[in-house]
Amino acid sequence: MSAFGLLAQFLQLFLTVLLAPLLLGWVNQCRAWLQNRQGPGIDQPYRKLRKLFQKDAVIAESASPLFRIVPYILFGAMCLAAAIVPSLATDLGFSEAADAIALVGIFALARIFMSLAAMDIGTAFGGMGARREMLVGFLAEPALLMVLFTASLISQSTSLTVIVETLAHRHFGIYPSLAFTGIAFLMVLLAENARIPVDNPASHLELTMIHEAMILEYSARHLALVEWASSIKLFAYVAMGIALFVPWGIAQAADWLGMAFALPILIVKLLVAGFGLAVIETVMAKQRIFRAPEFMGTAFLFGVLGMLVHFLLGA
Amino acid sequence: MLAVLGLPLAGGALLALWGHEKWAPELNSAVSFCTFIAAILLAWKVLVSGPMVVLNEQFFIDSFNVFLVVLTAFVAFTTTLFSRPYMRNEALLSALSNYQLRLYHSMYQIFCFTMLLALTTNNLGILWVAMEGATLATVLLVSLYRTRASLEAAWKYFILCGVGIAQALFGTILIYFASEKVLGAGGAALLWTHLDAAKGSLEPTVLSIAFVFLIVGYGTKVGLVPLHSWLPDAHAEGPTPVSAVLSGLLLNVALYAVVRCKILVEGALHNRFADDLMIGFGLITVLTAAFLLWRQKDIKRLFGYSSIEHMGLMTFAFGIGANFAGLLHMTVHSLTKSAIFFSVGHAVQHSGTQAMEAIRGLVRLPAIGWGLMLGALAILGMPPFGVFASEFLILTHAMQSHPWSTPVLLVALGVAFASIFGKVQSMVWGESAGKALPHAQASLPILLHLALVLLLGLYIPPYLARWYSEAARLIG
Amino acid sequence: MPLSSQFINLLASILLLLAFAMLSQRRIRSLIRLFMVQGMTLAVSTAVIASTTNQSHLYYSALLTFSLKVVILPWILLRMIRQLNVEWDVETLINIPSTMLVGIAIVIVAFNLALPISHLAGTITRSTIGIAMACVLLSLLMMITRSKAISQVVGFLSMENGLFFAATSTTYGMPMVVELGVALDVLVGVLILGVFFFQIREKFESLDLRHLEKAEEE
Amino acid sequence: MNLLPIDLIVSSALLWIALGLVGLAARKQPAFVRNAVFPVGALAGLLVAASAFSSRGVETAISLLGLPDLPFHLRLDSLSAFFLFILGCAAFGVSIYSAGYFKNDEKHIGPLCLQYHVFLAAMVFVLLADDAFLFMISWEAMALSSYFLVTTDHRIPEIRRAGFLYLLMAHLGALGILLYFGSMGGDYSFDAMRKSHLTDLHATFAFLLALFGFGAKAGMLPLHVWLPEAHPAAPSPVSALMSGVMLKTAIYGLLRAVFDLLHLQLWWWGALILGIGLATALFGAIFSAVQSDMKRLLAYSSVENIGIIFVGIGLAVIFKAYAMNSLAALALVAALYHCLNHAFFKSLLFLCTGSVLHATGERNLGKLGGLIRTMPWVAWSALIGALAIAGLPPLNGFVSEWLLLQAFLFTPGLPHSYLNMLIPVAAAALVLTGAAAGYVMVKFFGIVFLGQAREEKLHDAHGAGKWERAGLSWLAGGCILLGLVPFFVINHLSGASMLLVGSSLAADKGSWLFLSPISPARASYSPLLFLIVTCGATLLSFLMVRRLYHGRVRRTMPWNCGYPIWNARMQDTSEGFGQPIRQIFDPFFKMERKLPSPFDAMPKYSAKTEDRIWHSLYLPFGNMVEYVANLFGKIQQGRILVYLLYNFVTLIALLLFMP
Repeated sequence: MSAFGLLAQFLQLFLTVLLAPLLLGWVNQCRAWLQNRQGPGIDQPYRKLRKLFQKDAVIAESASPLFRIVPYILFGAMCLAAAIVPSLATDLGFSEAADAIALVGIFALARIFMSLAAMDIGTAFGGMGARREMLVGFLAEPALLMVLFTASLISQSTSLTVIVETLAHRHFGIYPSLAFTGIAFLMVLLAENARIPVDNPASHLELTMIHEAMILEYSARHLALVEWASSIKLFAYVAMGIALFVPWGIAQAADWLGMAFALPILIVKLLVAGFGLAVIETVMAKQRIFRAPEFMGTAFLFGVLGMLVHFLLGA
Repeated sequence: MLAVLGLPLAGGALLALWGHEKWAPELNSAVSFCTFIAAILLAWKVLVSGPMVVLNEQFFIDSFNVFLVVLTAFVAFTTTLFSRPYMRNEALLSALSNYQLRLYHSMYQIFCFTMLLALTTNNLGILWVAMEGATLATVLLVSLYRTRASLEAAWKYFILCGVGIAQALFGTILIYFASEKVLGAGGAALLWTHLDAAKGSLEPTVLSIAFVFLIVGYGTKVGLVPLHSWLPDAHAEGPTPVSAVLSGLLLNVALYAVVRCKILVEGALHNRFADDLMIGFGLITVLTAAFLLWRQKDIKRLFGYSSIEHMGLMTFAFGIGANFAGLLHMTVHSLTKSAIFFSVGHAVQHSGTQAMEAIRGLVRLPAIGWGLMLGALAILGMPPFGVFASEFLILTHAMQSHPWSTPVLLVALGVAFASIFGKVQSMVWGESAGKALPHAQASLPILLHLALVLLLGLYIPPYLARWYSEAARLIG
Repeated sequence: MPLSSQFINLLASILLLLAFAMLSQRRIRSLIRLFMVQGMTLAVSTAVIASTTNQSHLYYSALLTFSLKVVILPWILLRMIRQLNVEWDVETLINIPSTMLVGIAIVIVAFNLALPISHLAGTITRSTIGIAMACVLLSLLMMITRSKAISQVVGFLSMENGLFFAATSTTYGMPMVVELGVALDVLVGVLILGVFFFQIREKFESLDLRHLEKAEEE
Repeated sequence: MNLLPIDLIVSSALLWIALGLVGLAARKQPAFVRNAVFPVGALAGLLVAASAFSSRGVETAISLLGLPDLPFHLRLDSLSAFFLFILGCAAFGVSIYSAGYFKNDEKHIGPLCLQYHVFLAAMVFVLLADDAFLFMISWEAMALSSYFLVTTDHRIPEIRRAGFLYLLMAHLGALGILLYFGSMGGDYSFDAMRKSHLTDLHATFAFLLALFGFGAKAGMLPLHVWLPEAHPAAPSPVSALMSGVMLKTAIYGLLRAVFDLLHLQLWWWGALILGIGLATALFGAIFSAVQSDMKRLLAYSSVENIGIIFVGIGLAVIFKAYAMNSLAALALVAALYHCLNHAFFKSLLFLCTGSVLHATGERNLGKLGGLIRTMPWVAWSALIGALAIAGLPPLNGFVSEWLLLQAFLFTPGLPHSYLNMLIPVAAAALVLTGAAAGYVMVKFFGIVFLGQAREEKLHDAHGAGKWERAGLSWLAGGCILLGLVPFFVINHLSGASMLLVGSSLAADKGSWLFLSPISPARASYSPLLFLIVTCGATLLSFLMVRRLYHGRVRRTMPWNCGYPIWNARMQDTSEGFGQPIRQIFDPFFKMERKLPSPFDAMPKYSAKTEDRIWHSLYLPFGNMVEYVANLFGKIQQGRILVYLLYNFVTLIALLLFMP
């Protein structure tokens, strides 16, 4: 763990955590544009967070300590996730602490705590949301791992740093395996971040909501942390997608100049990705909740196919 | 030596006169105890000075039979301990007359006498006579209650064993016929010691016919399938101490007779005919008995069939030459099976029925419930009990010499396990519906037997092991 | 072949004939009579052997046979049927003609089995061992085909006769100790059976063995 | 005198037996038995663990007992030492816990104490046995004592049935093992078996027997049926030991049989174990998701974990068959580490259910809820256990799954194209299982401890006593420690993997902070750093929020989308929580569902899911035995004439067919 690594690590962590709500704002703004609305502006998430932080918390009388701790745990876990996904540089201080499998573990950890907190109050919505969230996770987690496995098989490593370095160095070419896994990854991303078609972050309709059902009982600073954590999660996912499928431009080794270049490149990529997300969410309709398993099953299938194709074609 | 035989005979006579008295059970125990002590002394002597031939060559003691003598005397003794409270309860519950009590006690001792005589005699003819005597003595014991079922059982017992034993006599005659050529007419030609010495020159054809008759004959008493049919009935209907000694001792003695004959025939034949016959009978017996166990509804019949199964196993063991294991199995089987019958006896008195579905919650009487449970587990070959040790030896021996037979044995053992254990469990556990017994139950013999079986499962004392190996060598 | 030997062969064939006769006899009283004749034949043959071979103990044997099987046992049995009032038996498993056929088959088997052995016998009566064996087996067959308790016992006893014949004719008799023991056993056995008959009759009101089939396993 | 670890272990086992007898003798003073006998037994467990951990190399001993030609051989090598370590650690926690737990069972405490300690001692001897005879004796003694423990509450018919099924399966398995030993030949000491050289066919036969025998004990599909019946039936500490330790002895046996005693391994054995393991794991996971009895849920979860361990073993066999020893070591270490982990977290969870059961008298998830408020200690311990079993970093379950997945990622090196293709799919299935475990644990913990109490009486539930807390803390602490510093244990495992596959994980390549089995470039994981970063971020955010926005907290009714009525029956039921899984994996289940009609005055919903395997495999088998028994029954006519005929026919037949 070099000094550069540590510094780069903190820089990336800091930027990610700060910039994450911005990405969310951008996606929402793009969506508004696409829907011919004016939109609240891309800094809306920050305003919302500030508002929430300043409020007094209201907590259900039956809430246990677990309920109050969870937002912090969630936030902490997402910070770690954001820290180890190489978005600016590959030589990160914490990258050895957790590899691709551990990354999936972090997401699982966050999801399980979230679900538990949702069940804590004992409302009908909480349990329902937890169940649905766990179902989505149950299917999304393997799919995500399949995606990462394919990448790991190509690069002979599960370390995210090594994966990104390998992928960035290969000759440009058509990799059918990556195409399959790319689709799978996109589907996982949508499902895991409570986006259409699996969930609708803007809806509180009891028949369909998943994520919102879980955080119904949170308010004020707790809600702020949860929201923030979800935006970091979205950011981490998008960054992961970038790192896996368009890794060019991420600074490698101890290279300050590279990092200086990497930041604008990253921002451009994020803008494009955010716009893409908005397009998807606009053109697709929310599915029935019962369709979610099929959707995730397809993602899993694509992941497995990608891996098999890798074996078959060696690419 | 004389004491071993004389005591039970005298006891039988005494008890025929005073068997109904209050102290008759104590006398019964005392006689059996003295017999046991005499047997131990006898065994000691044989252990120290080797085989001996006494009384004008009419009696012959070697390590094979002396060990059975001790076992027989021991189980006979502990059975009297059990029989004391059992018969007192029974006298109250089934209203036995004085005549019946006298008959019971004296026949019990006579039965012991005939068994000991069969074991110790050197004369194959006397062996036959004693076996027949044992049948006669127990027929009366089986029909003691004079119920329809017990009469029926006794009748079947008498006729089937009578026929069987007649066939054994024919076999004996054939042996005499063969040996007469070699040893000359007269008494010596039926003396085992002489026969054994001259077995190489006996006529093979005669002996193989003789062995067929002998194994069918004595095999009926052993309970080999398909000659076994008398056994479950007789076990079910007699008083339980009699079932205990029938299972624990008489079957052993019959098997002893078969094995003695086998030694001769084997020596004369120089082929595997006798062995193959025993293996075949053994396997058929084990398998059939195991499946028949599945269907039983009467607790004593259940364990009767279990005895059949184990006799089959022993026959098989002697057939494949696992003599050490066979002898060990004889020992542990008779200890365990008699312990089981002790528990069963009280269990039946406790619940007032022999139908297993009506017996529940025996564990309320801990010695009985646990005795039955552990005894059943032991007889099923669960370690650390001794039956496992012998079954282990038999199975491993079979795997090496007759690998094809092991699946049959394992299927049988598995089915037997499911059958017996499922039934025993539902009798031992659960809520009890029985009533208290008028006399305290006999826990000592049960615990004593189970403790011995446990010991044999973990540790076979060197002198016992030497004894077994000696006997196993004799069998060949 | 010496005369005595021929005589014994004759007696042996009579025994075989008697065995068949018993197999076909339905009346119990006649059955017992046949049994008596069988015992008689046996005693005579024993005596003949004794006289031919100068085996003195065979005389005792013959005497024993006579007293037991011609006098005592038939007497007991006849008394019993009088008291118990059983006269007729019915064949159960196989009818009598078929029984006869099976019997003939058995005789063939027995003779064939005995063939290699009888060459070995050093006695004057060597060929009789096959007949003895056939008698034993025929008696067993008779037990199988009868349904009354008494006829079964008669079958049992005639089996005993066959055995005895085997013992005397092939080996000039077993050692005396054994013979006495056998005789004692037979006697005690019959006495016990007597006790039994009364008990069975008392409980079942009949001596028909078909009543003794309750212990089936469902 | 120089006491070797093996002496200490044997004396601890004997001490256990003695304690059991003391407990039986002192059954009239239950307080003494609880507060003295069980804690001393716990210390003996600690002694076993410590001695096993400190043992190096191979130690053997021969006892006076046993058969004349085959005295008991004892042997302590690194494999048995590791499993003894598992046993000792778990036994310590469970015994301490039992000291408090059995206060409600004072009536049975005598026999219970004896059986419990004999059970422990039998497991020790299973692990130490070095000949077939001692192994079988202790193996069956283990089965027997646990059977008695399972049927402690024998007045309930289901428990009797469970006990019967358990012992029957155990016995059938034992017969398989016996046959395995028999087919290995020699004089039945393990030493002779090690030296024997079997042909491929012969060895395969032996392997299949071992797989059957040990698989039956481990709960391998399709021999698992006893497990979900027996484990819930036993008192909770016993369930803990059975799941946590006894199943591991089966794993031990399989490892010993396949790697140590058999001198060769064929690749398809590994594929078979792998396939069965996956099926088992998946089966266990989805079945535990639909259970509504908390102990059954945990029992099915044990089936799942056994499947995962089997997967590791299968991979190890495949690698070993292709002489890729270092990779075999990786897979093996993953499996062994999972054994250890499972011992900790499954014991912990079973003990937690025990406390819940004592406090509430309920096992049905539908009647529990909200216990985190009345029994926080138990709840937080259970949370640790649940997170660990769900395979979440930085707890111990994750470490073993991580290692296993690493092993999977190396399969492309195998010189066999089918395996190359299929094994990654297997990895996917494994991950699916892991995710399902997460689902199950959320259901378990959420329904039992969170939400509102579903029954009135739960409000009076009392927390656990001090002994119980101590036991729970030990196991929970173990889960955390094993998760944070796996390095030490894994280093220790090199002995076992050296013994079995001739190679070890060169754990010294990384520092103690990092776990990188092959090289840091391939993969590395540092749970401690992981924890520090997560906790750091969590704490930092907490402090910042505290400092910047220390707003008041107001307690009120939950918002619940504004719906005014709020009661416990509106929560998700356990059936409801399992419903999605039930729907997705519909064909796996045989389901009976009763839906209320709209006109029911007392609407009632019930759903029962059953195991198809039971109906398609076991019942036909039972019927077959019944049929054969009836065929045999035909020979018992009850007619004496028929019996005489048997005699006659036998005689004639033998005479005719005589040579």
